[in-house]
Amino acid sequence: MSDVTANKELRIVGFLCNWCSYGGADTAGVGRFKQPTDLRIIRVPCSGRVDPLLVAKAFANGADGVLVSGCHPRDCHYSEGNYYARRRLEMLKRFLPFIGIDEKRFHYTWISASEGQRWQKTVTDFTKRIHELGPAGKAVLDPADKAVEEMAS
Amino acid sequence: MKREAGFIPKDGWNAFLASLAKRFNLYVPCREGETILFQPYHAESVICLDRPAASAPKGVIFPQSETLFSFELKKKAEDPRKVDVELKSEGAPQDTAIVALRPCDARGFSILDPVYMDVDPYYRSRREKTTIITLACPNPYPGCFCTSVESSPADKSGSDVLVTELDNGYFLEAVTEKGRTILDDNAIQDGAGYKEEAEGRQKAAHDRVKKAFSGGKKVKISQERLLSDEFWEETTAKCLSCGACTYLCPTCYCFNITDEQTVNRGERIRSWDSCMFPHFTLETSGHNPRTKKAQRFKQRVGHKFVYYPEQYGDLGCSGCGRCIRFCPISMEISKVVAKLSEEGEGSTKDAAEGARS
Amino acid sequence: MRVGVFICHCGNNIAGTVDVARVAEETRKIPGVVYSTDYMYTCSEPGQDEIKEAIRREGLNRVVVAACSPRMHELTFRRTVEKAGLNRYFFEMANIREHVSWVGENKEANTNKAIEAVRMAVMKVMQDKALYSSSFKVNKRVLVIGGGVAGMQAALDCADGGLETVIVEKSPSVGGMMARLDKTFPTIDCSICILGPKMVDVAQHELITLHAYSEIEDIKGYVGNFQVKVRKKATYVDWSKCTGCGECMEKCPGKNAYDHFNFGVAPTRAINIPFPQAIPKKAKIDPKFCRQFLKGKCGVCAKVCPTKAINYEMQDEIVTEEVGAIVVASGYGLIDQDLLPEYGGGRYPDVITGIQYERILNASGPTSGHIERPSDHTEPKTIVFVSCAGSRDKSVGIPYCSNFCCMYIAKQAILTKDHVPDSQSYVFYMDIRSPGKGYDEFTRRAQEEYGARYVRGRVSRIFPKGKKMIVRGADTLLGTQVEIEADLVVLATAVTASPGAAQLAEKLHISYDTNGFYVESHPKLRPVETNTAGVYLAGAAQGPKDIPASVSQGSAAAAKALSLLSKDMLESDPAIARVNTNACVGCMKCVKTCPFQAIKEEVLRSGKTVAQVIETVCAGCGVCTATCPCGAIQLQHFTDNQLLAEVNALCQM
Amino acid sequence: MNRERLKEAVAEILPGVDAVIAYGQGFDAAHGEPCFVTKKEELEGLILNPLCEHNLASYLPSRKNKKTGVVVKGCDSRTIVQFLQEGLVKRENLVIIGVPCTGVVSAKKLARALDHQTVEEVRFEGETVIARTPRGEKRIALADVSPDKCRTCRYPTPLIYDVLVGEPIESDKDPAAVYDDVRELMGKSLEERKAYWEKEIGRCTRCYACRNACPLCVCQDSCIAETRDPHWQSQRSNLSEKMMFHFIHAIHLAGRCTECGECERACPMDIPLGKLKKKINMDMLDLFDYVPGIVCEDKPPLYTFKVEEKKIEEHEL
Repeated sequence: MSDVTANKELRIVGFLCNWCSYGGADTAGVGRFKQPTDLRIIRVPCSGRVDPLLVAKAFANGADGVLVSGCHPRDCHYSEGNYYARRRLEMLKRFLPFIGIDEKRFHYTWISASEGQRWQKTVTDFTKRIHELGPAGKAVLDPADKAVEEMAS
Repeated sequence: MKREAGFIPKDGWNAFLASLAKRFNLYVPCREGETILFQPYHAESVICLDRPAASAPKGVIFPQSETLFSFELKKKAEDPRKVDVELKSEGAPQDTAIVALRPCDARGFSILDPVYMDVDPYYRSRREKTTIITLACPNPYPGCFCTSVESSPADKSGSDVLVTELDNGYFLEAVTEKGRTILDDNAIQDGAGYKEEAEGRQKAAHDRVKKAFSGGKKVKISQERLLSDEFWEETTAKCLSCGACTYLCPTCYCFNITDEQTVNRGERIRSWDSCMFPHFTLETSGHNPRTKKAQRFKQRVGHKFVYYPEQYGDLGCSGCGRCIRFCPISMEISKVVAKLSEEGEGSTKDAAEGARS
Repeated sequence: MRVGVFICHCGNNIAGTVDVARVAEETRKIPGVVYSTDYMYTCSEPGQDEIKEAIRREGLNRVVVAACSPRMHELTFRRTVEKAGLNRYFFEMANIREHVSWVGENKEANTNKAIEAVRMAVMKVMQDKALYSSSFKVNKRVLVIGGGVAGMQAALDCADGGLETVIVEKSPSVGGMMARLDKTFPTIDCSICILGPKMVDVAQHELITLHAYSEIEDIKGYVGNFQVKVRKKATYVDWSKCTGCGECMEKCPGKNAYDHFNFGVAPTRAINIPFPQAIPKKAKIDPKFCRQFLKGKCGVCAKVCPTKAINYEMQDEIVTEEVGAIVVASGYGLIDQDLLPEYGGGRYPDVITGIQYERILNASGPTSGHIERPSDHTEPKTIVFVSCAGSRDKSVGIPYCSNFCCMYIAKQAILTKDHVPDSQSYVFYMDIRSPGKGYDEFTRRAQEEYGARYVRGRVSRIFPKGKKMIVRGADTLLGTQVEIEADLVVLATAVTASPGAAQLAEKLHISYDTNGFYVESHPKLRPVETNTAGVYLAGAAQGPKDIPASVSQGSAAAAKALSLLSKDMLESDPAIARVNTNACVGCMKCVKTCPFQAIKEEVLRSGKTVAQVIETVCAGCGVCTATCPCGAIQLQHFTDNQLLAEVNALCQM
Repeated sequence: MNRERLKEAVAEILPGVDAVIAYGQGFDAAHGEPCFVTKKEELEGLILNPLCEHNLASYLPSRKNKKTGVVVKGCDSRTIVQFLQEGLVKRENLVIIGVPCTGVVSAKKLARALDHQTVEEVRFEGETVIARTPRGEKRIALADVSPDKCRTCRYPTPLIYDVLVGEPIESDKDPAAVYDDVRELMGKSLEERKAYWEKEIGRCTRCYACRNACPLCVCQDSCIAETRDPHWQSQRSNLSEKMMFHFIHAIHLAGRCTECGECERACPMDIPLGKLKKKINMDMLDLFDYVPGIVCEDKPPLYTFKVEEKKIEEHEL
């Protein structure tokens, strides 16, 4: 990663459902709706495929923010996937802060294939928020490891 | 000439630790919430000597997980077909000391030694760099059965120094050359005069330990029972097949090796494994010779009391009792061994008498 | 692993804001990548040949293309690698156009983003497994939803092509909106005269089954094998006996029933046949106005019916149809006039809608074709047409153009002059939209030959003054306020999605836009397909359309259905869930959450109970994979390890 | 708790089942232990007193197709209800002996109270525990050494049983207090919570006692904490891997955990693992008005949905 971007970009991971939100991001592209460059998109068939553990893993690996977006309720290509996603992700959003991960770093929403502008706004606002929060900080060491390091130093 | 015995008054103990900490990476039993764990020493350490630690200090020399080496795959854009592998091995271990472990834990190392010393550079280098300053056990704790494996609350094997707590101080015995260098310290008084008092205490503690089975290192295991599926099915019905027993054990030494890689960097990791886990024996083909917990528990007991002895002429157990004390369902290995031994369970009574006389 | 990566310039679309050469260079440093290059147009034929050539030359066994969205060209490139002998799933696309070059301003940041997108794709492709599709039988029947001109065209084409076709029409007769029109622009053909024969063909075609006065209850299944439940609403007339003689309608004392066909221009009878050319020509009772239902006594129709077809006890009936493809031609609706209070439509009898005016103009309409004011049945001399009544008006939530109003207003102005030679028509318009063949000439004729006065501007208010309606508006060309004393005002009310469009979309699992119109899977290249395989769109359900556009889309949809069902077997998508029976613990949580009931319990020979996926039913959503605690059921091509590879590629650098 | 009546009940059902899972005396006077009864002779070994801390229902899913008798307290019975909700056991293969319970002893807390001395004898007089160690006899109030779950127990009488040994008991505990410990931690700052779990979970040795003791960890041998496909975790023993494991456990228990406390009881490192699951349960209750292990006909909230979710609102940015 080049120094320029290394310094100003944060690590934001987005899980987008293929039928609606990924299409919405495409629509935003076709409309040339400018967005910040931090976000990296992982394409999944349905928001119902997004295992909360994937989000946890991203955070465990040092992601500064995670975004999940699917079809609007009632509009799921698989008719029900996003209903399950909604329950799982809400549960996750409430659980994260309990173990010390700021729930503001995790956002889930619904964006259809025709909502290019809504996508642009979501990416822009979420990226802004993550930059306000700053880096999440590297995955923590074992207390013992810490102490060993201290001794070594 | 170097001192064989030393004495430290109660109020000199902390200074003693502090001075050790200057020379060694020092590990001491610390109170972590309600548990006691061996942790790196620092000024604020809440040191706790009044009962054995929850897990053996085995990890200091045989870590739960260690990076054997790390690697990086390097490529030049000009020649994408060519990959250079750069290996990095971990640095040499520093001088380390473990203080106030119990004799059963120290004996644990003497049980690991024959397995690793000659063949495993990672273990050997740490072992050689580590000084072991053991604290004799004042009295037995729930599940203890060290005397049944011919060890004792004052067992010296595996230790470099044996410390015995007295009314007004600590009596130090040098066990090895390493130990003598520890005693070679002006802060430590000559301890010759305290030998008797120390031995008295050691004997008293020894007698209080419950004898679980007789025969000691020569405990006769009934082949018939050892090979009986019913026996193990029945014995392990309640077993949860977790790894608490093996991970807290001072003598379990099984490990797993895994590679972890992302994009162009990676590590080869050695980590503890447990014969109680089904994955332990899972073969690449998908076949697993030990799918039942009965088979796995038989392996654990068999290994400690039959196979290890056959190979190294000693028991693979130091009788610390952790696997009993911390087992979620109170599985009692000493009782299982008693059942297995040809004298059977009844033997424990007269064995105890034998001990008294 | 031998991965080849191709970075597309897409002309300047990508290369303009991404340093593609650097992306290719950085990619070469990734272990496993043995070849990486950039290319002007990777999707072009030479571009695809270059990929095939590289696969042979470099012995590639995995391919990554960094270009546009996979929604655009994934299929194209899968075919390409397949032609070169690779499994089509040993391919990944990195979207560096829609998601990078088109939306990021800083070239360096874009380049870096592209590099990481490619790295992700490489990590994913190295985890990809070869997948092979299996084939399943298709049901060679077609369902057409909606019996308007688009639906009928689709049905006739399918049936003529040899496919059994089922039409489900909400109202009692096919014909839709076109059946209500008087004449059609720009030729002034009699609408029902050209539509009638089609309606008769539909009725008489031996391969067409018509469920009139019926609605879609529920749709299950998947492309090639849909199960459709149709609710046949109770008509209280046994259509197998009804001859359509009309006796009942004559004698019915319930004289003030709302006439849906004529949009309430005049009342009809509680038992009625919607219009003379109705197909099927059968009577039905409207219980809201029938004395038998309201007062519990009457029974006149039952008495007079020569075939004893009346049955007041009749219930709705559910029939199930099995089809392989579905054409959705559910048509459009009109804006609720309450949203346009300033015009007073619905409040003042002499302010009517365009479609109501069609019925007044029509010879077989309530006024037998004599133009008269609803209020006093006098002949209007001054008629004002208001275009864009709701259309292109964000304030009422309709930002779009209703497409055909400009044309039918011109037509109605012409017809008005024919009916009432001494009349004067005024047209308030924003722009005249007449792009079709012969259309612009037609609007000119309305002005030049028929003297219709076109006023460019919006109408601000319409209110009564004595017998007259005052139409106040602006003439933006003259820059003055104008007021016209009109006898009759005709509003070109905006076209909307048909009522219930959303609910139908949910049953079909297709998506609809913010205005409620159904979304095609590509606006340019797949205009009649939806994102649900086997479901096609025709007519105004997809967006406002005039007759020729609707007819041609009907034929297009039929062509799609015909080509789909021309095969006996269809290939199933192998990117579906698969169970690792060694890992499966048989907790069956996946069964609970599968939206398609595609997972069932299976007992292995070992006696172990595990989950089993029904391949043809699984749609590949992956809900099960996210449900399974032990990772035993994995959605192929989106497995945990494949997604983790992408996560790790991003967050461990 | 009437031992004699229990023995009768067990004796009665014994002929009809493969085994009856009950309680026996553990390795010392302060411990009970699970005991699989298959023969009449073994009845003498049974105990029924506050040392019966374990949740014996944990053994049932692995015996789905074996006719099994089991002794359950109120809390344990919720586990069985949850099993039935999820179809993890067959009701017809279960003979449930219910035991109304006024609270049990946490072996860990008792050991602490007795300064970890060897325990020679333990007696119970009403709500008092009398324990003898080499240092002499000590009287302790049961409440002082009972597991946290007992302090807020709402179901002292089993919710499902075939035989009830003893008379039903009403709960006098305050339902509102159940999640006080969670609220207390939520009351702290994000950093404090992070530090709290780093310290607690830092002690984890990944021995998986919590997982194997957990009655609702259905995966057991297939747990993704150990597999390479899927490869969620490395075998490194660093904090983030430990965190990840307990995250997995908690998420997989979401809307399923009956708060039996086995994970905490089994943990040799005294990590308050129950709290993680309780936090999610608390949210499940708020979001979906659902409490696990109460009604057999219920559906765990994450395996179903409503088109309109009353409590879930769109999150603004």
